[in-house]
Amino acid sequence: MSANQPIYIHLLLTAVIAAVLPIVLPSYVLATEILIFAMAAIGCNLLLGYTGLLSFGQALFFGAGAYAAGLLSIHYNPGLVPTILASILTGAVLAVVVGFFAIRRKGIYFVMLTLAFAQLGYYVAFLAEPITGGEDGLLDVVRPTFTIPFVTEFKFATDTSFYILTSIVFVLIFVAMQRLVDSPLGSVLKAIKQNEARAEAIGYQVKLYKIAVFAFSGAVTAVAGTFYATMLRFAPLSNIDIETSEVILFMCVLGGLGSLYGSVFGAIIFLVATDILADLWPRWMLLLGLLLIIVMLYLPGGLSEATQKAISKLRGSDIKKEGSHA
Amino acid sequence: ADDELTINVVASMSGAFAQFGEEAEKGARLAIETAGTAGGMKLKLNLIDTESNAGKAARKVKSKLGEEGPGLYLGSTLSSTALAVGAEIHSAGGFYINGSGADEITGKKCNASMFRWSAPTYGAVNASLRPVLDAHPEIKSAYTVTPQYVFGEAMLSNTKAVLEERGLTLAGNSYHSLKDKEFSGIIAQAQAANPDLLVLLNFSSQAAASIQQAINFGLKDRMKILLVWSSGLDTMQSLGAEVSEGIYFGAQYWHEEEAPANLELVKLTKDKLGEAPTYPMAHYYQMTKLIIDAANELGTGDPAKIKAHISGKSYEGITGTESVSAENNQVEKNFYLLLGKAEGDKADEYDFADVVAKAKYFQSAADTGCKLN
Amino acid sequence: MSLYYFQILNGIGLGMIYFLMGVGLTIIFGMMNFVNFAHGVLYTLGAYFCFQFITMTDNFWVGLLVTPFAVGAFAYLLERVLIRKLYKLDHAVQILITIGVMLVIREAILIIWGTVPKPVSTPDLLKGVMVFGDFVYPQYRLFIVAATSLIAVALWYLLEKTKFGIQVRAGSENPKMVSLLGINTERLFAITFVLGVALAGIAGALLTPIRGADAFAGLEALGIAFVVVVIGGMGSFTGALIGGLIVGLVQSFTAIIWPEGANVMIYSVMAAIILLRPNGLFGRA
Amino acid sequence: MLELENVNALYGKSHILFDLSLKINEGELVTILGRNGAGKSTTLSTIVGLVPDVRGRITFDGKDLIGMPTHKIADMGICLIPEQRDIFQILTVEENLQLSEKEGGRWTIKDIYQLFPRLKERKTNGGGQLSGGEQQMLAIARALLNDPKLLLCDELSEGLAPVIVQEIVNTLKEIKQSGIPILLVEQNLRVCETLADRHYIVEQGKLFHEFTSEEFFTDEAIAIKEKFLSV
Amino acid sequence: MHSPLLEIKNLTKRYGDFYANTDISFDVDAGTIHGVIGPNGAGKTTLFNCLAGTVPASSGNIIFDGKAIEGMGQYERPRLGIGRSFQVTSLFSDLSVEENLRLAGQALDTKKGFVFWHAVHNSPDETAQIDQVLERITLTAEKELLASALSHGQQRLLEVGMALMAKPKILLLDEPTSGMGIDDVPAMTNLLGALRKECTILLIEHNVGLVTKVCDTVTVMHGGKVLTSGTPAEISENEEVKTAYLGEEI
Ligand SMILES: Nc1ncnc2c1ncn2[C@@H]1O[C@H](COP(=O)(O)OP(=O)(O)OP(=O)(O)O)[C@@H](O)[C@H]1O
Ligand SMILES: Nc1ncnc2c1ncn2[C@@H]1O[C@H](COP(=O)(O)OP(=O)(O)OP(=O)(O)O)[C@@H](O)[C@H]1O
Ligand SMILES: [Mg+2]
Ligand SMILES: [Mg+2]
Repeated sequence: MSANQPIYIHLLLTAVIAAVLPIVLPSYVLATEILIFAMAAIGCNLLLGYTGLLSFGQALFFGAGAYAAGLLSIHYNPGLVPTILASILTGAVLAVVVGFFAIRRKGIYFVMLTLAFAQLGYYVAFLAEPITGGEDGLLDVVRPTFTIPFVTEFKFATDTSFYILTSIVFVLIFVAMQRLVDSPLGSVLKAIKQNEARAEAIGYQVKLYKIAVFAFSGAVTAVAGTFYATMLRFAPLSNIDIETSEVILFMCVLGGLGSLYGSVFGAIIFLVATDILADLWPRWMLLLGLLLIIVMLYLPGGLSEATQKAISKLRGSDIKKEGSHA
Repeated sequence: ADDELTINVVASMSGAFAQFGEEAEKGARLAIETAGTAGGMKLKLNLIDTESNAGKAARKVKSKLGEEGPGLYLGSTLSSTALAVGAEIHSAGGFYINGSGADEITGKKCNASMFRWSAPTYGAVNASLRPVLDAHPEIKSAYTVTPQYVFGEAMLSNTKAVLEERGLTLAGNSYHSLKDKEFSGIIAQAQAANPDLLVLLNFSSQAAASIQQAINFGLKDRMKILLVWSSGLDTMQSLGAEVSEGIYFGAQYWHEEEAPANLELVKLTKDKLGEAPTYPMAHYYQMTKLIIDAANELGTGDPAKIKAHISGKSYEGITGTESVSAENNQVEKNFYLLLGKAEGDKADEYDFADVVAKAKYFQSAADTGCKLN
Repeated sequence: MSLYYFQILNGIGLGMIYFLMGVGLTIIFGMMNFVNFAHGVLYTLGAYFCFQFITMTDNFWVGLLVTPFAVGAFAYLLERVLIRKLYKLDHAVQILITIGVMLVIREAILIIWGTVPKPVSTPDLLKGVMVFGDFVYPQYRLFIVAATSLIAVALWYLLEKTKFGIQVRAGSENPKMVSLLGINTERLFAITFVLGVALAGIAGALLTPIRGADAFAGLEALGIAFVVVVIGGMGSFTGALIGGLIVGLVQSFTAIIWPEGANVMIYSVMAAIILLRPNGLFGRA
Repeated sequence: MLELENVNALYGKSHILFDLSLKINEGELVTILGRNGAGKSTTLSTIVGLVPDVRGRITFDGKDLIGMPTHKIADMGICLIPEQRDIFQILTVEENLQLSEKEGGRWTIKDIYQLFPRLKERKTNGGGQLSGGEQQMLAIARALLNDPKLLLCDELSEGLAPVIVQEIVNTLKEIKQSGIPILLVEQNLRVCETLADRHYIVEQGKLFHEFTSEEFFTDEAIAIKEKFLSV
Repeated sequence: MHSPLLEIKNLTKRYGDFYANTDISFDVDAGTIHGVIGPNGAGKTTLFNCLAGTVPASSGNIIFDGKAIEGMGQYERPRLGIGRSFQVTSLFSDLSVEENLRLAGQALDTKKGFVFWHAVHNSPDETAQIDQVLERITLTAEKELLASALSHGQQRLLEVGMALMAKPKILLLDEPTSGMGIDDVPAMTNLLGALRKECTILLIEHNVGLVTKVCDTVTVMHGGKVLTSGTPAEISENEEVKTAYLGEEI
């Protein structure tokens, strides 16, 4: 679906998704949350789906974006664009630092390092209560405004206008990241995922590439965090906890690794399903656990691959795959 | 529909605080089912699961407000959730009452839409520590164990004030972090300080873990122990009588209270659920009932009218006479000091403790830093 | 006895508990190359089983002894139904699926035993305390140190000195080749998994008199277990022991100077150790 | 001793072996020759139960092997030295050997060290650190320790120095003399010629020809070798 | 007459106490095919690893094209003109043959891999180069296939092709024919013959026939040390080499 399509196709498709969501969902707020987590899942997919790096610390970037935007808007209220830029910078810098240390190790040690950094971030944010609000979270976050000098000022005060703003940013980020994965950089990332030793041997400085993709992932995830905090006007400490990392990871895998559209669908399905399940049964996480097991076991390519297969089956197209059962 | 009145109940049904949510829902449901209607409208309960996550809670409440406009909301024992949810509801013009530990709700972050049923840390500390000190004049020094966040700090400063006023020394204090469950290092510190009283200022599962470990270390024989912010019955149930015997517990509610409204509640829970009311159950019941009564008296469920009606109101509640301060929307009610009793002395399976004292301690709105808007 | 000595003693006591949490994980992970994020909740299950047996028989020792077998039996079922399908899969997939398992078991615990944590009292035999100068130390914690030491010795022998240990390690790398040597790999892995989980169950059972049975305690246990294993080196038995002791001592000493920073310290120590020693202190390359 | 009758092997939908029949008698050394991808390795995998979908009949000492799990087949004494050697990287050389040693077997670790002194020198090394040739020696050693009744060897000489190949040929001779039958898959014709009693030539999963060692040098055989093995 | 393109001086590689390479010194002249043979475990692959930077040398110098390169990272060396293939096939198996080659070519430009703002696009030059290499390694028809779908022999060829994409001055080939069918070996022999016009080749092989056929010089390694160097003819006569490596003809 996404292999090297021209850019306007992606623009169109994501715009359609953003337009349809609030129509089919009961509230703009849920739709906003979906787009926000879609961005976070995209950030996660860059690492896991394209580069093969399983980061268990995405919540750190998400939380950092939320705090950065929250603190900036509370203390200086510099407006929309500077706030987003600041959070991109925060996320990227933090991710570079985490990446710099974490990529020195591979496999499960890498996973544990990302987790350790996120946990550190969590407890630091908890202890830095005068700045972050600690356990109570950062309250009274101000929604940044967008001013066109002498013409008008957008306040994004209503749920609808804030959704529109989120959609615009979502579409831009999606298209940019789709571009990235189709770019020469993206091709190197895929090569690293496949065979890191060979990528280094043919002349790619793998470490640098990994740090670069961390920076992109951190930046995108931080933007998601920023929108989360400005949506709620509140930056909870739970943004940085393990569960948030898990949720982001789950959305990413549910949708399908190596497909940005997959991440978007992962976010939609996860959030809608959890909302419905939580209303039905307090022990809904049992069902969530089962879903996780089933998806991972029987749809390892996630929903995007499953739908693609279903579509090609419907079309009756006989894609020849010669005994490829590896 | 016009002939329906929805009461939105915010509770942690899933996640780490599920034990509160489950009881809380029972309480709210009991009140609603018993009343059936209010102000001529059919009552409807809408349960909002916070998933024990303040962000989720805020988003779900925000969604609801977006879909249905300002409404009636109650619940949340967690400070962070209550604060975030309260801000959302206020900006949408709804009504909100909760039983959380955050003093800011009726203090610095107070607003006209937000009420608090639970006594503040000031009340909890004074109503529990003073009677303990009165009962044990031999106590000369105390050691505190404090969770390091806003709630814990508030508990600690109130404790210090009482100790200072009584001329007692604070032998030491250990902070601990969120989610810590291992207290042996801290208990060793407390041992070294050798105080006459150990004051635990944490709550929920951390409180249970720290008490259990203190008792393993034999501290019960060496000093008095007071858990200021216990959850009452369910704390004792999860500790067991053997552990809770001889320990002092502060509590917002105790089911053996003789107030008529409470007798009614106890009868209800016994008939309908076959158990005694716990604190989460009871206070959700009370908060729901407060709304129902207001709607009945007003004949409407309009949040603005309900706010105005409840503010400054005095009524017979489950802890006796309760009154709502018009200055900061704080419900002024009794806070209990309980003393755990031995397994053999229990009259029934819920009779874990005797009430040693009950009292109301409240600061003026000015002292809490609240300016209603 | 000065406070510092006492905190060393306490740190060792804690460390042995953490060793027990970590060692099951390290066996399963290091030997079978299987990442089990459900380890924490299986520890919790041990606590609940222990509570259940004690309630049924009114005897702590029965609970303590039966629990590992009950948890082991449960692990066997789990392995048959699900886990054996996962060995060949990616770590990422294993992590996500076992998170799913964790959620399912945790919620099932809440359904079965309710949301209120369950207390277990210390057995009468070990209710007392040992007095060290100004300090007292619970006899029960000393008992844990003794019991875990025994378990440690038995395990060490099993894993490092018997053919079983070699078989399991070889099986983790290339099960096909192991079966070509006439060894039943399915059984081998099942046994290892059951062993690792049973150890988590023992840890859970041993700790009930200190912590009670709390459905949400698993996540903390998992975190600690991972830190222990990562510090010590995946798959290293000695590593789990030293890792456990390091975490115990770090926690015990931060209690003196900066108790609220215990977690920050534990995770910092872990990050520092992995950065300095790539494979943990005792990890195989 | 081992007999395959009309064996068909499939990986999913791809059909690899077609009605293949062959047998190995007591004390015999038989080779399977064929181009890359002809199905030689698959034949061996089929025998030891590593191919999921097999039809036909495979018997060893009269017992039916199809459907039996690999470890049971191995336990009966059929020992495969796989193409990729499959040395346990995380075990030391010595542990690799210990793992395979069967009690009461014909070879002991000591014998092995005599046979391959190189392995003795590297015995505390991790299996993953051995050179390609050393790994091959270890693979053979492991098979011997496992006390085989029938040895299946897949491209033993691949990537080995000529001296080593020679040593291996000698070892195989010894093994054969001790009465253990061997089924050998080889690309190195010379090795086959020196050792084998009979040859099978496989092409695209079908058995094409069978020669005794005497017939192997007839004109007909040479023509066929040229056609199927391009020598 | 020839100036050496690659000079190896006293190169030593230690793993713990074990010397995989001891004091290796020899030169490789530009424009030649230089064979490296030796028994298993002689340290041939290790030598390549040091030359390509896959592992750092413990001591000694490597001078390539007049520059000391022993301290450089592995990723820097392809850009100097050092291409290598692996003894054990190591491809991007889920990418197409063409993409494998393209990635190898792209790596030469340090900056290009960091371009994230436009889609992958081959210039006519790049396309031409890929096509040329495809033709050389006779995989033109398999261009679109995934690398994992190739036969073993084809994968070995692609290994070499990837090294070629870097337009190397020197090509390090580690047993390019290993695991190849008897019928594939001539293809490799032809390829090597054709390549000698363009670049210098350092070749590890156990296929002595091939070595004798294509190599100008042969270095024999044994036990981590250089035993001797010489022309193929000299080598096959050398008694020491016979006992250490060649053995008697089978
Ligand atoms: N796991 C598998 N799934 C699907 N096809 C397979 C599998 N293994 C082998 N094949 C196919 O079976 C055929 C025979 O392969 P096999 O490995 O038996 O050949 P071979 O004769 O041993 O060749 P070589 O000399 O290269 O080792 C090949 O076409 C190969 O692609
Ligand atoms: N990472 C390592 N650690 C320890 N020893 C090693 C390591 N890598 C290789 N060796 C040892 O170095 C020696 C040389 O290995 P190398 O792979 O260079 O041999 P080779 O000449 O390429 O052999 P072959 O022809 O069999 O491939 C071997 O004895 C091997 O065991
Ligand atoms: Mg083969
Ligand atoms: Mg080699």
